[in-house]
Amino acid sequence: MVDPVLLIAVPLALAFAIPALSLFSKRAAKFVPPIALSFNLVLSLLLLPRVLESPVIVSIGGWQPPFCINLVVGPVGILFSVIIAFVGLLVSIYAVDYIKERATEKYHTLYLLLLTGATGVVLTGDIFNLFVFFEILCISSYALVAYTGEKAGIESAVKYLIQGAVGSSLLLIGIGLLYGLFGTLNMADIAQQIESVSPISVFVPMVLIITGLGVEAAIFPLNAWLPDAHSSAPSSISAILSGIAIEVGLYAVVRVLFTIFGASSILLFLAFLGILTLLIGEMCAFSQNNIKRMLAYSSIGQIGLIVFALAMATSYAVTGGLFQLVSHTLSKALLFLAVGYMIYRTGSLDISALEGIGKTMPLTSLGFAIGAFSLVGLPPFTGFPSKFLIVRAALATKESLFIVLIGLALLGTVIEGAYFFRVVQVLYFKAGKNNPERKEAPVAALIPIVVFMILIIAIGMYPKLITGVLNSAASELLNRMDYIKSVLG
Amino acid sequence: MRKTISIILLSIVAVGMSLSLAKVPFGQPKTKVGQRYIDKGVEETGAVNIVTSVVVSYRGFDTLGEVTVLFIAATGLGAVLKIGKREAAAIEPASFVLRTGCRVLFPLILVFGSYIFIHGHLTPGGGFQGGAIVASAFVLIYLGCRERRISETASTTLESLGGLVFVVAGLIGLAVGGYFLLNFVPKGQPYSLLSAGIIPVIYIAIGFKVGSELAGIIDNLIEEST
Amino acid sequence: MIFFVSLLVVLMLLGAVAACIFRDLISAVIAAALVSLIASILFYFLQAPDVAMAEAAIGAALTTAIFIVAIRRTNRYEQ
Amino acid sequence: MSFLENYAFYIGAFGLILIGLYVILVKHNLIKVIIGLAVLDTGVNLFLISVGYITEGTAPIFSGSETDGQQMVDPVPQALVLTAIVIGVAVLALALSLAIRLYHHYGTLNLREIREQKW
Repeated sequence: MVDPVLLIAVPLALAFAIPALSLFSKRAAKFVPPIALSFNLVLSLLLLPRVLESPVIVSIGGWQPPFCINLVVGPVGILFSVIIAFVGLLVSIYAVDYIKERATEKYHTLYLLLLTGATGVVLTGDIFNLFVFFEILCISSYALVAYTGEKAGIESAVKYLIQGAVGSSLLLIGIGLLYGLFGTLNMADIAQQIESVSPISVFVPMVLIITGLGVEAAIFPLNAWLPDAHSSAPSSISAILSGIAIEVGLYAVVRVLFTIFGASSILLFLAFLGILTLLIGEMCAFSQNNIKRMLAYSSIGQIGLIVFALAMATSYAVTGGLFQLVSHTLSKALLFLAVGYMIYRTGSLDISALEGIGKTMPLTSLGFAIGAFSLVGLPPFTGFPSKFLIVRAALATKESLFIVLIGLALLGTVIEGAYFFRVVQVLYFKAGKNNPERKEAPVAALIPIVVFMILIIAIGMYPKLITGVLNSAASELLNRMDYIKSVLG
Repeated sequence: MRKTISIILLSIVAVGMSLSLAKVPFGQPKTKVGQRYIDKGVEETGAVNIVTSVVVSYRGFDTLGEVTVLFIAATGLGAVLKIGKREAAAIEPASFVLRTGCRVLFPLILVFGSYIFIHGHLTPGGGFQGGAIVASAFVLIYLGCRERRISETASTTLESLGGLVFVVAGLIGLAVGGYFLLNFVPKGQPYSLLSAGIIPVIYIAIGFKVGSELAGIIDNLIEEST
Repeated sequence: MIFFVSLLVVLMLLGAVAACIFRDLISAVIAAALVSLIASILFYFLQAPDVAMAEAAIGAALTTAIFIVAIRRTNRYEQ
Repeated sequence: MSFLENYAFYIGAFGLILIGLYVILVKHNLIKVIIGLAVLDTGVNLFLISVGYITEGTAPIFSGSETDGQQMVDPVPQALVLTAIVIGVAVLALALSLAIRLYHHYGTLNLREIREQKW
């Protein structure tokens, strides 16, 4: 009997145990996250076949929904929890060697809790519970961004914290209004009653909740914190923030919008915002000299594309959006991990400092190149089928507006290609100083990089590996009636 | 400039909220879930304080998350602030009357805090309130006597234990009855101290955890880093 | 009764405005503590004794203590 | 009169929320901004509790008397606010610790002067 609650309870218990554990051995803490996350990965994979048949609904405390908090593990939930556990596991292996300074046991505690919060957000079926797990995710990322204790890290953590805290307050007001309207907090129950009140009175809570969640999802006017936070955090954390945290925020936006509000009125606006986000992100990335800031802006661009795809709300487009999300997670995590050791070895964040590193750090550089090509959307990497699917979905809508917008998105991709090729060129085709300091990254860092590379190529060649899950995830997001029925019976 | 923009922004927020408030009239029952908790709460959980039964039992998962948030804050604060060696600030000692008063009050406040969290299922209050009161005793002893009374080992152990008791109690429920956080202990007679199954156990664990974490936060903040 | 409540609400809002205006951060924090304290009384009037207790213990007492300690370690006046 | 009865708490709550947001948007001093966050939190909590109130209701605690169970105010918002208060103090503590470190690095808390990183 495998119960999805264990996906949250076991990592939490292990994280709570770390302080006591580190009284005995300071070094033991760094092995806790890999253990907990491999447990999560195995459990999610065990659950996967059962979930694809029918969603698993788990009540907590033994009462029936809507009178208790319940977990709804549908295809979307399990897709995200597999991604979180998998990427989290690889990055935690990387961090075993990468994080050496300061109170490392605190880093590992916070890291594990961040991923637990993310898992909770994607699994829960209760809107206030979503808020609580969202706070776990956000607060641990504030602390982790500031972890290095350097000027830049503290400053960006402060900005991130203030914007995030205002966002959570707005979210909480929105939840309060929803509770006042419907007298319940269960998402399926709210969704069932949403048509019984006038659209105007639901509009305000919807805007508040979307704004609150949008801060974490980095949708355009709300993403001022992102480039600072992602570029000044330790690289392993940048990988998680770019690869997991934004995606989870996006999941929450989409879940609230599609399932609770069933809103079609705001989708067009969201598609515009998505394209705007994409263009701004790509253009800012183009003008950066700092490599981590460039990657952070490129994340904004990618999120814009995903938002655009999801906002088209056809079954093709949502599948494409989720596919793009998966490929962004894998590629961006790989990029940040590779860049992490390049920066560590060269001691500089400038792109020009990376000259000739393709010869001294061959595997890491290969990882960077593959991640970059995948993000740009070259075959045979995962970025290609996902972008292709989005373009095809936009053309299939046969609406001239979407066709114009996807044209703009392709323009963004061209810009993206330009700046990534520039970096790859610096890596391989410029002669640099042959400094003995610039040796290859250690094995613990190379394992995750190589696994990511293999996975990116494998999914790129055989997209069928995951399209089955993606299709059922897309249909779960679009059919809110099925969701309501599966929870409330 | 900045002021004008923010005032315009705020007036939009204000108009929007007042529009939506028209549908949320003050003082009228709107609840569907809450009414059921009131009707069946005592019978189902054994706790006469319905807020406690909602916090620990019906919405216990939220509370687990909330405890985690506090844990994150304490850990993160330690990670952010701890640089170099610990060194208490040199401040002149407080007056004799103040010192003696604080020393007398300190155990009394501790007892009061424990009372609050042990009786969480019977009277107003519970783990969070009691924990905060316990932590405020440590603030008092710092302000009054300029001394720190927190052993780091003890507070770390309490922190870990409190969290573990909560999760393990939930997991036992899962093993026994198939539901996480199931109240698997007999409910007992309402209105008596030993009632409501695992609710007091969890609330005591929360009390210790919250108390040690809040005290730890204060302790971390006051110590001067060099 | 309602007059008392209205008076408290007005006082609370005044406290919040004061917290906004004062340039001395310690005074601003004390004003914010007043806001929390009155909010806790209002919670009591709204029949929420549990919350009133939590707000008084956490919001009014501990938060203020944390603020004052932090201000002592930084700068007392707002430039 | 009935206007006051109906809206006094809402006015208080939204007044706090607006003042808090104003402080966060306009002030430059970090500690002041954090005070704004605290005021905002209090306002949100007051709003949530007001949503759950029932006129002439009693606190949701059984005391063994006969009128128990009739006209009790909604316990759910109270539980939510307990959670929200604790989350609020957690965020505040973290924010203040960051402020201390920021002051350590820059010697000022004025957010206008602390601008190493730009778009």
